[in-house]
Amino acid sequence: MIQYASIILFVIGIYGLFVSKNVIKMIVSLNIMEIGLNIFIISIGFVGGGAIAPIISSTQDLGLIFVDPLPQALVLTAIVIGVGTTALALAFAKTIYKTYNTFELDEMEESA
Amino acid sequence: MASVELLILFLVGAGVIAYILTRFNTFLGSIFTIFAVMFVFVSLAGYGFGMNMDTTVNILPGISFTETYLGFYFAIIIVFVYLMVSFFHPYYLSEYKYKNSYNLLFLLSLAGILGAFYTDNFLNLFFFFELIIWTTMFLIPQGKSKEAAVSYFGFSIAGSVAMLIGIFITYNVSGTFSIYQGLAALSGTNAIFVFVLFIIAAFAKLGSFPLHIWLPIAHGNAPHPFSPVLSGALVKLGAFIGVLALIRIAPATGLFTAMDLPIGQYVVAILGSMSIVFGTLMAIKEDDAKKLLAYSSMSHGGYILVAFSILNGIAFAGGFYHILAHALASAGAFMAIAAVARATGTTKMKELGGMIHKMPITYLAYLIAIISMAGIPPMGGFISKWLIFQAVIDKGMIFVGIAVFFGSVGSFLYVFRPLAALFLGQELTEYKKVKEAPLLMLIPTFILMGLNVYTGVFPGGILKFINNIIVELGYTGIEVSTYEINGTNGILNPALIGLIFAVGSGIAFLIFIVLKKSRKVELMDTYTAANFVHDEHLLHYAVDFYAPLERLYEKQSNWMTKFYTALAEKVRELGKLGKYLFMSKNISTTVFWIVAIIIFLLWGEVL
Amino acid sequence: MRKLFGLLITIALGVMIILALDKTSAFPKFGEVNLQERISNQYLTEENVEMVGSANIVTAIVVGYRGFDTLGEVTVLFISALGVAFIFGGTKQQRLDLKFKPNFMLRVGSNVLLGIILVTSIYIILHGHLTPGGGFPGGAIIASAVLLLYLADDKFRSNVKGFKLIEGIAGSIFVVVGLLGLVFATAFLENFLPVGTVGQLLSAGIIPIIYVLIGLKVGSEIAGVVDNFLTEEESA
Amino acid sequence: MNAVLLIVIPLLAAFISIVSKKIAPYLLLVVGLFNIVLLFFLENGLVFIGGFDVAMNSDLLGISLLLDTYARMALWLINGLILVIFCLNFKSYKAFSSILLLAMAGLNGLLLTNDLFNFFVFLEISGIAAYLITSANKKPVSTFRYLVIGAIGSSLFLFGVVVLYAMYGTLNMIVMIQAIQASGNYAEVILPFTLMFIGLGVEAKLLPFNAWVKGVLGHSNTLTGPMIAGVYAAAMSFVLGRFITNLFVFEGSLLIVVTVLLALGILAGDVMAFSSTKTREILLFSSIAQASIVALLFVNGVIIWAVYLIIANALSKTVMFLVINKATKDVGSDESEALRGLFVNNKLVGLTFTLVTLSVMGLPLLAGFVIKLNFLTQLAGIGQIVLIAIILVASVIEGIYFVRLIVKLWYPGESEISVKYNYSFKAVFIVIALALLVFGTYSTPLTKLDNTIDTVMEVVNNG
Amino acid sequence: MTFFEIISLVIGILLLVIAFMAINSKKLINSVLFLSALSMLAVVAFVLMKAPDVAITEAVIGSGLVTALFVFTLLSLKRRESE
Repeated sequence: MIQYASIILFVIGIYGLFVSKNVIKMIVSLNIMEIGLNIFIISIGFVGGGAIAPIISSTQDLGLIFVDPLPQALVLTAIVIGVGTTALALAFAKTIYKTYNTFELDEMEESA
Repeated sequence: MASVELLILFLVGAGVIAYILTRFNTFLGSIFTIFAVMFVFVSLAGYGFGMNMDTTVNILPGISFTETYLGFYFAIIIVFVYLMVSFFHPYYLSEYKYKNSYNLLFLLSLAGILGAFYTDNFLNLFFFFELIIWTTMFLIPQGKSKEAAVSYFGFSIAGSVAMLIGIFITYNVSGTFSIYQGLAALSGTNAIFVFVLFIIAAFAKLGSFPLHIWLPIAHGNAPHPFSPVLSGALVKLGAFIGVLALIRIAPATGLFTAMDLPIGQYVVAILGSMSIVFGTLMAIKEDDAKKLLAYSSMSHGGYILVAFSILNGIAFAGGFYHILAHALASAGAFMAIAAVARATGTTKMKELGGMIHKMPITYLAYLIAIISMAGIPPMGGFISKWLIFQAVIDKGMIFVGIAVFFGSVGSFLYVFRPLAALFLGQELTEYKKVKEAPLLMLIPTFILMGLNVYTGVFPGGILKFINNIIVELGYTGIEVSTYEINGTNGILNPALIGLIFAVGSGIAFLIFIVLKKSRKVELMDTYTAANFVHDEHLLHYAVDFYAPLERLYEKQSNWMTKFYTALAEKVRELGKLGKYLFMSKNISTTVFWIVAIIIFLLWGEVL
Repeated sequence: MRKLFGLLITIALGVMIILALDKTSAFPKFGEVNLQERISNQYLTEENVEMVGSANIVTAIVVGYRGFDTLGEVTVLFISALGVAFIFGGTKQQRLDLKFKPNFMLRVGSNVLLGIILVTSIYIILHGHLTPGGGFPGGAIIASAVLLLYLADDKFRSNVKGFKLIEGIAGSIFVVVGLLGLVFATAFLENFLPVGTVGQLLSAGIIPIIYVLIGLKVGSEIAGVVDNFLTEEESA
Repeated sequence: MNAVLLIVIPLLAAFISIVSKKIAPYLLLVVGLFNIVLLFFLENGLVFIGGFDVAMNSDLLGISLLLDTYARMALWLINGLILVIFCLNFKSYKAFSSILLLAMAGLNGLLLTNDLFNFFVFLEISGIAAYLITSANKKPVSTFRYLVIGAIGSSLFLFGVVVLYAMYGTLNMIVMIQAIQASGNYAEVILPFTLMFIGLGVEAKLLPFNAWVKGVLGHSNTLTGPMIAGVYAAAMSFVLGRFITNLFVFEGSLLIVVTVLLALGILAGDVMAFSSTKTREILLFSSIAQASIVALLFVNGVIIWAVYLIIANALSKTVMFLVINKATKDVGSDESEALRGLFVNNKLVGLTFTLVTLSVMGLPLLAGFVIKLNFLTQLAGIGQIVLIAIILVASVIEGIYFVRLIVKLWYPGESEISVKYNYSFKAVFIVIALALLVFGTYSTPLTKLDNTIDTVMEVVNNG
Repeated sequence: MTFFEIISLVIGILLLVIAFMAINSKKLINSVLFLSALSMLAVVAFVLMKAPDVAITEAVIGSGLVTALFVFTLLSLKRRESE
């Protein structure tokens, strides 16, 4: 269920990019996409039926069932990368606002 | 020098030297160019006729040569035209913006020509063709119009590209790039494709209908000494491809026949005759002397195509002879006009007149050239047209026959017009100080005059050589003796005709000398219904020369140009559409494409 | 209209993706993953865990096995911090006027809170190989402490130069540690320290060291970004 | 010596450079040279990174880099070009040196890495560096558009990678290739491959994912133009080539769609260039067409000539954008009418520009011709006549607009314009034009190298 | 239905609804706040799927910092408008 939701979330992010003309909304949409993607990545590593997080207290725990740790490592990286992109995008948004005094892409006169 | 490879390298080296020399002294560089071309011509003439050229390749990578009568015939004609034209360089180059590179590119293109006609490999052929195209393409904008280069390049490159696609189809079928093996290996549908593509290439380079509109633009606007090269030499590249396509791939297209001809050849013959008709009609109404000759080139290209599409020895002989005759004639005519243009600065007939008094030798050269063009004995053009007529009549091709005769009659009309407008008639006041062309420029003029007459009076030797080519192509040659040519409908004795003409002209000349001279009057010295004439140009009789004739097809005259302009416009609109579809400022557009493509791909998988 | 169309095709896309994934037999159903078929299984074997010495397997992967990714990730953050500063321009800047005046209580309170936050962040970073957390959240928490200072005091400007210095030095040491791996062991970022016992604070070889560096670097980078967002050009 | 240094040293330099701004430009120079020299000493093969005891461990747990001849050629080109472009802009764009260092690290990482997720990380690094480089255009909206489209692309790419991981349980490219080939069910990988192809296509300027190009390159300057159209385009083409030849299996509908898209890209690129009057737009649309040709060649397995095409294009586009962007800056307009007669007083620059353009058009005596003829021959060998026809028809259009442009630039209009090029610019132009000329007339070395380019699988099979 | 399934269903639906609202809300600040809420929901989802590391990071960075950056950007805009 969460997996399906994450895919739809990703797609909603794409939808947001499709319909919005506002710079901030676009960045929000990008973030929604990223969140959806992150949940999707975690979901492909999820093991049902009482698996535990991949953190052990000692080597004796290794007999238990764990969820896949690798996707979690990937998501950690992906989140931080997402922040980097968002920060940069916001910085550009601020510059755009400074230049054109609007966030609406339609109202800017810059040629493509 | 008998080695083709060394000749090519020599030309490249000479080009560089010419560039440096021209940089310091235009005249010196041009003289050097003349000698370089002359050296090549002499080498070619010395060894080539006996098929004694050395075709081994030691230095140039990936290139191989072979010697054929066909290639040599084209090569010697074109090198000759180059040689003739190079005599004009010393007097023209100094006006050009980038004169240094003119000689360099001129010699480079000649190197390309040698390579193109001696290679036995399709890729080499394409290489040399492209080399010729871009080197010459940079020469054209030195003249009047900058856009002319684009037009010339566009059509030429389209032709080469069509040829290249054909080459790759051949390669795909036969696995070889060898010209003769490759073409021989073609059959069935592939052969038809290659045939069509090669014919497109031939038409584009020859400037035949419907790919002709670059001819007047390029010829008319090219630098004056370059127009003869374009018309007399470079256009013949198309004829070369035409020969390859029409004769080498011939058997394969024999699926359907019409008039005993494979349908492909028949269509080419029809298109060729349309070329003749359109070229003639357009030439008649053209005011610019160079453009007029360009249209005449188009119509003569039609003759060549018609000749080669009728698959028999006589027609081939006519075609090959016509290549020579037209090269000589059009070079002569263009060079005459170039000389006039140098003296007066214009090629518009309305603005010229009475040049015969100032430039009698040039006049004579032009006269002889146009007689040849019109196919009147005793010039070369007559022989070739006679042969082509024979072949066409034998085949019973009615429409083609009509076109061929129409072209001949039309030639009288249009070549006479510049003769009258440029050289005859009243002398215009602004050209009082004009002088005959300098001696160096008269040398090629005399040579061309002589050759035009020679080809008309003693065609035997040349036709015998042409027989070699025809045999090489797998057909039987024509019967020819020193003084007589045997056609199917009769025997032609050009020497006799030449003699009669010589006697006739002699008598006429005597009468001209003996009888009283006509009185010279000023142009303004006229009486027109009590009106004083202010503008002498309106009195010029080149104005509305063929007015009634022109009115017949005035409206239809530039529909092909319109078609290509519209085509370019359509491409441009397509580009705008592309920008709208793909290069939108909206991110939504990109998102849409991404989503659409994924959906499209998954559609097939999921459902 | 446009919105409806957009919604339709995007939802169609989502459904298509879901259907395609469902149809793909190699793609495991949600929750039915068989770790035996994956490379991750090997991260969980006893010998490997003992060799790494990190109780938190995710940390072992993030910093140990895939430390290169983490270096890249830090670099992404670094370059975006650099970029933000670059875009806003290096000219003299002043604080953004936030339109609310922080009172005395807030200022004192925030100072107290600052201590707690910093201690928490240090704990999180140092226990990255034992418990959830680690350099990234820890660094972010350090940055949030700085953020708190900014919000509590409308005149506050942190020492941006200092952040830059920490950023650069921490990053350089990260790389140098990696290079030391190349020197003392065989591969870049390979562990060259004793790993200790799984589950103890001083274990897992270079992992805590790297996590500290990451924490410092992330903290200073994000703090730099925050500073950039909370300032503007003087003349404006 | 270890291939990881190619990535790490620029990173280290970037970290150091932020501490002291003054040494940053010099660091870039040193590091660039170091990388180029280092490449001579590195051996081909896999390089493992991270992990704990590489010898004991199965090496697939960590990340590995793969250096082969393909990557080596790409790295030389890219590091060299970055160095040259930076040297030319040394005075005006000093502030960009840290970003260029990071771009260098990112692009080197892209070309070397053998791990799909690691690839994504480097895609982001180089992507962000590219956004920052394009910010030099002072057109924030265009850059923002680039950023958003790039972010979508890399998200899609990551999505594809993750789906592949879920299916095959690995991120290592080589293992992944083997697993996919072993499973043999190509219908199942359509979704991840499509997503990854689109993700890469965004950066590689493939139609229709390239709407950002117009805004970014249409306003480029002497730094951004060559960097994006030369360096980044080359790197992304190389990367795309690696993925297409090694990982992606294009079959059935996917092959058709990809081929159609690329063919459309070639035609549309040239047609759009034909309809443009702005010089920079002409160049950028032509580079879209070229990128599509390269990708099409990789799809059809013509690797070596595609590599040469990438190299030739990168060099040519660098020169062309440098010439045009400098002129645009001085004249104040990039309309081809406004630049009429640019070469009247800059004959040398004009000559090199002309030669380079002729090479792009694929006319003889220049490298472009040799490359074009060879790849067309190979395409003909596998019977792709339709593709040949498409490429050639596009090249007719390309030829026409380039000739139109060249003629305009050589012959002056009403007003004279004066643009001064530095000696350093001229030197670079001459070297590149000469290189194209030399390889165009003496192509034996190119054909000889043919056999030494190997694919990932061959490297693996040979140990 | 197990507890896990119910929770995940609820979270899934909430995720979609909030995402939709984030995109369709008129005011930008609401949009940002919805994004923050979405991020918090994602944290819950991460915890549910046994990813505490990711959950902490997402909570601090995704939900906290990103929202802060958005808000700061909007704040500077507000100030400018008032001038």
